[in-house]
Amino acid sequence: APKGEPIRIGVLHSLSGTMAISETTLKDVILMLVELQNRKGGVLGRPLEAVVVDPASNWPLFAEKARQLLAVDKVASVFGCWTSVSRKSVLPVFEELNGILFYPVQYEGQECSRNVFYTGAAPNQQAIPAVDYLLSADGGGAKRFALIGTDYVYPRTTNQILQNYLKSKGIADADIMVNYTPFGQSDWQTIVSQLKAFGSAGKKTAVVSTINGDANVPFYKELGAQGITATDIPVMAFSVGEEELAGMDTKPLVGQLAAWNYFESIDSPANKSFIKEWHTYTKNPKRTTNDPMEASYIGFNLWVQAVEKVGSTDHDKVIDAMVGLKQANLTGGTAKVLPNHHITKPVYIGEIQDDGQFNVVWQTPKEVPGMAWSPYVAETKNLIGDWTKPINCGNYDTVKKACLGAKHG
Amino acid sequence: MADVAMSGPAALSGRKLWNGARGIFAAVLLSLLFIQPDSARADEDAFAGLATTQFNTIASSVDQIAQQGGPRALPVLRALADKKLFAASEGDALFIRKGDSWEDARSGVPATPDETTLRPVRVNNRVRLAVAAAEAELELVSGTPAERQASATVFYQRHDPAMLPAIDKALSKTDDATLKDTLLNARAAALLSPGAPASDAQAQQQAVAKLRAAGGLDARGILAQASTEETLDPATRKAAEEAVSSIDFELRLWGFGQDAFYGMSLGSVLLLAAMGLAITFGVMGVINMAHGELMMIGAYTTWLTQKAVLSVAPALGSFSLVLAIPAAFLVCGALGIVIERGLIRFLYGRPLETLLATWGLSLILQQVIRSLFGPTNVAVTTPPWLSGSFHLGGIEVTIDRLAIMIFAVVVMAGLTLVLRRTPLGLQMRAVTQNRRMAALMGIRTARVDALTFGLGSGIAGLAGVAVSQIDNVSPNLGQSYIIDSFLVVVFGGVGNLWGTLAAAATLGIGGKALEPLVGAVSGKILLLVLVILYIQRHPRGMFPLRGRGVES
Amino acid sequence: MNASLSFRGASVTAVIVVLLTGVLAVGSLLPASSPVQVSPFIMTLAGKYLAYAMLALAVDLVWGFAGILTLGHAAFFALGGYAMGMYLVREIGARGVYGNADLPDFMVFLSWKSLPWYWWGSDHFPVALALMLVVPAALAGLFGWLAFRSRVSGVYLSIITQALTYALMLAFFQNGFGFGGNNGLTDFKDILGFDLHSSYTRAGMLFISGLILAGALLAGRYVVGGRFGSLLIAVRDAESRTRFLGYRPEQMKLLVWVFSAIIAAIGGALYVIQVGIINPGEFAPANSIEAVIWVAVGGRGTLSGAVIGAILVNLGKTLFTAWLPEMWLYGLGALFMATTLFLPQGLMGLMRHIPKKRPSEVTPEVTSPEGEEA
Amino acid sequence: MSTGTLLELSHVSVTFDGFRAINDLSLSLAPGEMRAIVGPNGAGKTTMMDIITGKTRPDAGVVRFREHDLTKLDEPAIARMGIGRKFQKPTVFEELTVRDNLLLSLKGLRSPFALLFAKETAEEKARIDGLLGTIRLGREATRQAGGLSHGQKQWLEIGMLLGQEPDLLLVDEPVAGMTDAETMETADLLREINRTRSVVVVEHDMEFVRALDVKVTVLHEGSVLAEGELDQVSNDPRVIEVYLGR
Amino acid sequence: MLDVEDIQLHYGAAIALRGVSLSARAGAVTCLLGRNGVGKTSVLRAVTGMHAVSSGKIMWEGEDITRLPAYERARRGIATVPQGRDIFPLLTVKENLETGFGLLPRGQRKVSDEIYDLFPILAKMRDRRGGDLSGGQQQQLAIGRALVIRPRLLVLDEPTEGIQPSIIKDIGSVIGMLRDRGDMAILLVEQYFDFAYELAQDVVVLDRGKVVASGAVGALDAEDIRGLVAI
Ligand SMILES: Nc1ncnc2c1ncn2[C@@H]1O[C@H](COP(=O)(O)OP(=O)(O)OP(=O)(O)O)[C@@H](O)[C@H]1O
Ligand SMILES: Nc1ncnc2c1ncn2[C@@H]1O[C@H](COP(=O)(O)OP(=O)(O)OP(=O)(O)O)[C@@H](O)[C@H]1O
Ligand SMILES: NC(N)=O
Ligand SMILES: [Mg+2]
Ligand SMILES: [Mg+2]
Repeated sequence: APKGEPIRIGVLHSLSGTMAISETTLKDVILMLVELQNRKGGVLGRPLEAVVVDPASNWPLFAEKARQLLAVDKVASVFGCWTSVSRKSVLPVFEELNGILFYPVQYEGQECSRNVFYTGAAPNQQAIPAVDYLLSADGGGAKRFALIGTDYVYPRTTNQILQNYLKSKGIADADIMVNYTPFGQSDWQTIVSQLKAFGSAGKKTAVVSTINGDANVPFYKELGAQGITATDIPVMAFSVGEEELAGMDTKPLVGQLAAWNYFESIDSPANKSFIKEWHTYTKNPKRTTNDPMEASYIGFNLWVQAVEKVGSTDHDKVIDAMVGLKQANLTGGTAKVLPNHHITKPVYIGEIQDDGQFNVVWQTPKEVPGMAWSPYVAETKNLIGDWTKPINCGNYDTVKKACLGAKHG
Repeated sequence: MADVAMSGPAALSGRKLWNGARGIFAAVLLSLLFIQPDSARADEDAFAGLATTQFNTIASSVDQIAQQGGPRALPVLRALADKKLFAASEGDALFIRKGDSWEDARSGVPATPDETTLRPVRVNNRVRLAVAAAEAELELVSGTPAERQASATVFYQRHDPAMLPAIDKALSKTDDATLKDTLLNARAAALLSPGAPASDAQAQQQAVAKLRAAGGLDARGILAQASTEETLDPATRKAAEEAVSSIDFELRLWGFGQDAFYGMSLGSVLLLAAMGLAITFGVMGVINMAHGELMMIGAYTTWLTQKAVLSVAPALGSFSLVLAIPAAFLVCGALGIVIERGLIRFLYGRPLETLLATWGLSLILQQVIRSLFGPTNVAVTTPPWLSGSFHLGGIEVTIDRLAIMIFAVVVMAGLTLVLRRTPLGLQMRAVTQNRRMAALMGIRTARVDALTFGLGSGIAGLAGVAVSQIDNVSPNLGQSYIIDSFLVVVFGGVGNLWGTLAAAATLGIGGKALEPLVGAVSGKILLLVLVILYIQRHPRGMFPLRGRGVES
Repeated sequence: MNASLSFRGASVTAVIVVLLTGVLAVGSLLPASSPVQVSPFIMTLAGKYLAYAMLALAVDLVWGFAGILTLGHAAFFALGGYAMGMYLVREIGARGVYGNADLPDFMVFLSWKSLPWYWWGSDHFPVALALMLVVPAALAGLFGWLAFRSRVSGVYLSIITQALTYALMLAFFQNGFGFGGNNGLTDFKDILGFDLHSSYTRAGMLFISGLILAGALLAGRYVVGGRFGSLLIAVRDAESRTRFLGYRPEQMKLLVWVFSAIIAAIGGALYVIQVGIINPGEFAPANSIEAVIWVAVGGRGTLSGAVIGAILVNLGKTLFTAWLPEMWLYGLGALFMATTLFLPQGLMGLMRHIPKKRPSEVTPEVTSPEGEEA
Repeated sequence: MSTGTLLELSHVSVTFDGFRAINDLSLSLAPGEMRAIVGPNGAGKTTMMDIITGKTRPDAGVVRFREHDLTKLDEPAIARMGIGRKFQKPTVFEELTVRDNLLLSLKGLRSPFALLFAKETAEEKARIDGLLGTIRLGREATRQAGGLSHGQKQWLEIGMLLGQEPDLLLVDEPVAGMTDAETMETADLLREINRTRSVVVVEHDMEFVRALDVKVTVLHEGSVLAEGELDQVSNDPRVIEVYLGR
Repeated sequence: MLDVEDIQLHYGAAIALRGVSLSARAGAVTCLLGRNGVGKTSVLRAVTGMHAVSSGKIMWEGEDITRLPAYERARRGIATVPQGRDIFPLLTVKENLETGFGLLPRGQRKVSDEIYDLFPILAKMRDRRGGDLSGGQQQQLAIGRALVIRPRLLVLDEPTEGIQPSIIKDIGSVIGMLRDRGDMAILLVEQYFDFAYELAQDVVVLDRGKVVASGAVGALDAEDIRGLVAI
């Protein structure tokens, strides 16, 4: 058993408020991983101790709690955040206090901090492959796209990237519809009927949904009520996972799509044992697993590796040791930490089944490396992030050969 | 003109299929690339492809099965669609699961395969499309009248020129007018579709006219496509274009009706959410911030009822919603009484402090539910009899929304009756207007207070049942309704149920009228600003209580 | 309640606030090795509490004294915050991730080519100060003038203040609105050339916040202490009666309303500087309701009570969310319920006399169906 | 004024939800006059005062005070013009002390900024002390008005009316709830006031009206039924029929 | 039979009644007199249960009702016409009258014609909201509302306030009639001395929360009483 002064890690996920619905699970995963790690002998022979706080879905409170974790609890690393705004809110704190944040959720990219490891998907690891699939014969060969999302930065950016990408694939402006709704939109009648009308132009139409969290349930219910099925107008979602489906009656949704880097249904020994541990830990054989959980798992194990490698929890040492580390994914293949603090990930497209699980119908041949900056956005097409020597910069302009703006870290 | 109105569960299940097959043509065309229409293969085992793991092969196999026909075609395809078709992991044996027993797919004779070696045949959207198309093809000749009608619609929607012979054959065999009409539409659609056999300009234009007459989104889609179809006669393309714009015009007109329906449906949700508050806040003056949480608990009660019914009497599962209505009313009503006795009663005369106390209560209720049932959504299913939609002219009426509208009206009527026509209603109003005098008149004010709060809470529970059908059921549910509920009650005029009704309808219809014009977010902002300006002109809402008694 | 008591309390509280912030500021400048060094964590917390205290004070002025239950005061707080945030964002200059000296990062990010007109001048501190005061005051003035003139009162007023802040929230959430959408404004570097992350700036800001709060307390005391204050109470009790005496209650209300909005806005500006982020969540109706609750907990109608309530409730939140991350809502909820039941006058009521009674069921003379105004 | 009327209502009507409470009412008051108004319950007496003070807008007709048309003005403007009112149901500021109630009523500062910087003057203090004596609430001066008995509130309201020093006093049932002795004293008080100001009194107490010894107007169903000396109107059979009883 | 024995009553810390005793019997009018603010209304509040007494005892028909809530006292036949009328402003006149129906046996829940005969205005304005009535109309409604429940103790606080002379006369005769029926005790607070004196059998005079004189009308000199209530 591990001995000595415990190593503390912070868990910064909302346990109340609007985001509790998604984030509580990630807190549980980290607690489970801590327990498993301690059973395996801890880290550096010392036990791990999780410091859990509740930032309550309140963005400034995220910053406050981040500061508490780093300055008061002196944690070795923090696992946390879901929404982009919460990440943006804590970013200055992590940079000021030189902390380490593992961010486990798919996001819009266009960011690259030395103090953050992005273990969720960047747009090129989710959105682009998903659209590729819809364009392909297998995916129905869509010629017309409705990009609908919640009005915040992740959908905005993702859709901006997708619009440029679709145009580069020969889709006309008139065949792209973009629509934003507020958080928690619950009345989708008008928008769904607009989708229907949009889909009646005689071209195969697909929807790309970046609708966030809670708003998905009423959206899919309305799709069902108005009789739109996956074979009419498939909906490809980036924020609907097993957890969300657990709260829905999925029968009318069969065949609708989601793009992720992990599905619970993927049959691999590692995944099986992870699911088993999870059911044991939560004492609930029905608790689902999902993509951000895997991303948390990867991040946690990468951190453990880095600490073991440098024999210390010193932040700078750990950060520098991270790049190049590898961790096996739960679904096969490996996640490798890239110089831009993103990782390589496989991309899967799944169809919703009536049991609330996804049936993988397509996957990338190999892992896709995460790109911090989108090549499809004019302002960032020349940017890269590289936290290794000699560049050591999160926003390096490869044309000007210069690090832009304030150097992070 | 648009579709004929239809109703009833049979029609519903049918139309699911039609819609399901709407985009079929694309996939079928694609699958044609993979099928070698080689007659030599016709007597090969069409079923073998199903036993593979390749979606492409499975889909082409489905098409082949349909083309070959035969007595086993339909049962196998249906089993595939129902995920009851299994393949052996070795070889190409196929079995259909019949409850606990099995039959061989190809022959239909009972079989006893080794279950551990079986895996379900994989299905994806492409396979689903192929199955729907194949089923339609098979049922058009052999199905029941309803199935035939459904199949004809599928044909219309997929408008695949390859199906023209089948359509003609079916046309020659039927004298059912409706079926004939659908088939004629299908024929016209197929004629105008890519890959159609060359036809003369006159026939094409007749087809355009036929589709123009059919109207609706399907016809619009086909005509829009035809208008860009190079192989068609230029005059046909022009006619198709004109037909599209005239259908568009028609659709826009219907759009007003459709928006009105959406608006009333949104309004009825608002009304339900606000009605309980119209009692606890409007009548009693309690600024009840926990109102949303009572709705949330009503929704959870629905979920629990559903679970309970499914575990006790699964056969009644689809009627659990009916049971949930009294259950939610009683649970929330009782909770309301507990809240009134434990908290609110100490605060009469200090209405603003009820805000503080009930806010605290709402935090606790949210967290209680989170602790009990977890932070995530729970799945409340919509029973089949509430699913789907039907057409009223060009207006699509979704059944769950319609049910909510009716429910809201019924609750409203009931509440009005209770308040206006029963002794309890009179006592409620008396107590809330002048508690001390009411006591002097022998009214048990404590009891009436508890009952009034319980009634308002019970109605919040009913609202919870309704929203569980269209929205998330999670501990956060209440938060998304509380602001709108207060807005409705106040906008309508506090203490006036008719005002609440008018405000809910106005906000619902107004919101839905603005949404297509300026978008959901700006529409909402605009509506809020309009409400603010309206209140400036009518400082006591739409239906103010007038007179001396109010002003002094 | 006895008015004079609450005013004397206000100046005592003002002095305590100044002293305390002074001590904290000095403490934070001690070397980290010193046992009494005040950590930056405490400093940012204290800064936040003081900013919230300003908001609470503002709410108390209109609610406690003029009887206007505002459920939208956080709007003014947030507007003040955004005005300051705009300046702080411009101050980043070319140090943003895109290195664009003219456009804030989020605009580059959305491919905006030039600064929208309403951002002009925001890089000048005096302009930012003017915006911070003028925009909330103008909005409050317009809103108040319309509402009070047409005699919107009671819950009607409460709900439209809520609608106002809700509408602003939705507007600010929109990325197209030009204020950074959901993310808001963040990642500030410095103010007037002082590094925001330096302990000297933090100490200075905290002390300045203390002075401003003390000033606001005294100004508030002046406003509600004299005959104007009595009249406000008269307006609160029987607004229409004051009209027959020849008063124009709408003018009185407008004056406190705008004054209060300005105090809230200053609070918002202080908040942004010390917390480092402003986003549309600050407009959320729940925030305004919470501010009302701080006042109720502290003691409505006592200026010190508002300040104490804001600080204590937020301190409680800070502690509970760390100690009982999964149970804290029970604690907070129970606190609110207990306050109403056992401390009807809030904590300040406790200071005046320990209530001897358990809660008793009340039989008020008359209850009106419309809350306060009847 | 040169016209010889201070207040003039001409052809005023008002309807509430179809009920005509004031029906083509015309009435005029000379400067310095005191007028008693009587009439059955619901005759429209209080409503008439509501119209004069701007609380209720008439549907038709003109109300002239000096040269101003009151129907175009709001309550504060009318009050500032010199019309004060005591309500039938006493309304005082319950949370303020009796003293502060009187202080706020005193003629003078009305603008918000002036109030903000106001300090109580010696003159004001003396005035309040005088009023407290008149209404016999000296002992209650520092009590909150909400705790006064019904009759005490009536007196406080009279005090507030006096504090305003209006040119025209509208007094709605001033002696309700007073003892007979108080009633007579109030009559004296009003006569005293009437030496410098004009007064309209509504009362059902005939002894009191007699003691005032002024011209009496009898309202009925929103219009004037009779007008004249008390003895004259009280012998009018119509007045006896609808109002006094046999 | 009502017996009030040595009651004290406080408003917060302030004392309003200091040891008041009085009684009222069926078939008689007991009249409570006194200047403004001496505690007349407070006595009635104690009797009807609107305000709790700090000490002392209130007996009604042999039962100790000191601690009973107001509605229980109403159930025992005590009806009140409060000072300030306390009409339910948003209920119609008819509904106001019906608020006491809960006290009546099911078959008798009807507003008797006598009440409409006595106050014709109530019939005329049956569907108008109580709050819209004129002051005097409201007073009539308040009296009517109390009579609907056919009380055995009728408590009246200045019932003639604001009422036109002809109706005051009618009220006087109704009270006289009710008294003469013999089954009702009447406790009356009235400033209108002549009116009160004419009706009353017993008189209680209060001053500063204490009884300063009481007795049968015949036993007390009218002018003495007048003197006691004068300033
Ligand atoms: N808002 C209203 N709605 C309906 N009726 C009203 C309203 N206001 C007044 N009335 C009616 O108008 C009539 C006149 O009322 P008003 O109060 O002026 O009478 P009054 O002469 O003052 O009577 P009293 O002597 O009883 O005080 C009454 O019949 C009353 O019911
Ligand atoms: N709600 C109250 N709070 C505090 N004090 C009160 C309250 N009601 C009455 N009092 C005080 O109690 C005393 C007795 O009041 P009460 O109302 O019984 O007098 P009253 O004899 O009925 O007078 P009136 O003739 O004016 O109606 C008065 O001094 C009054 O100021
Ligand atoms: N990063 C997201 N999904 O907000
Ligand atoms: Mg009157
Ligand atoms: Mg009295």
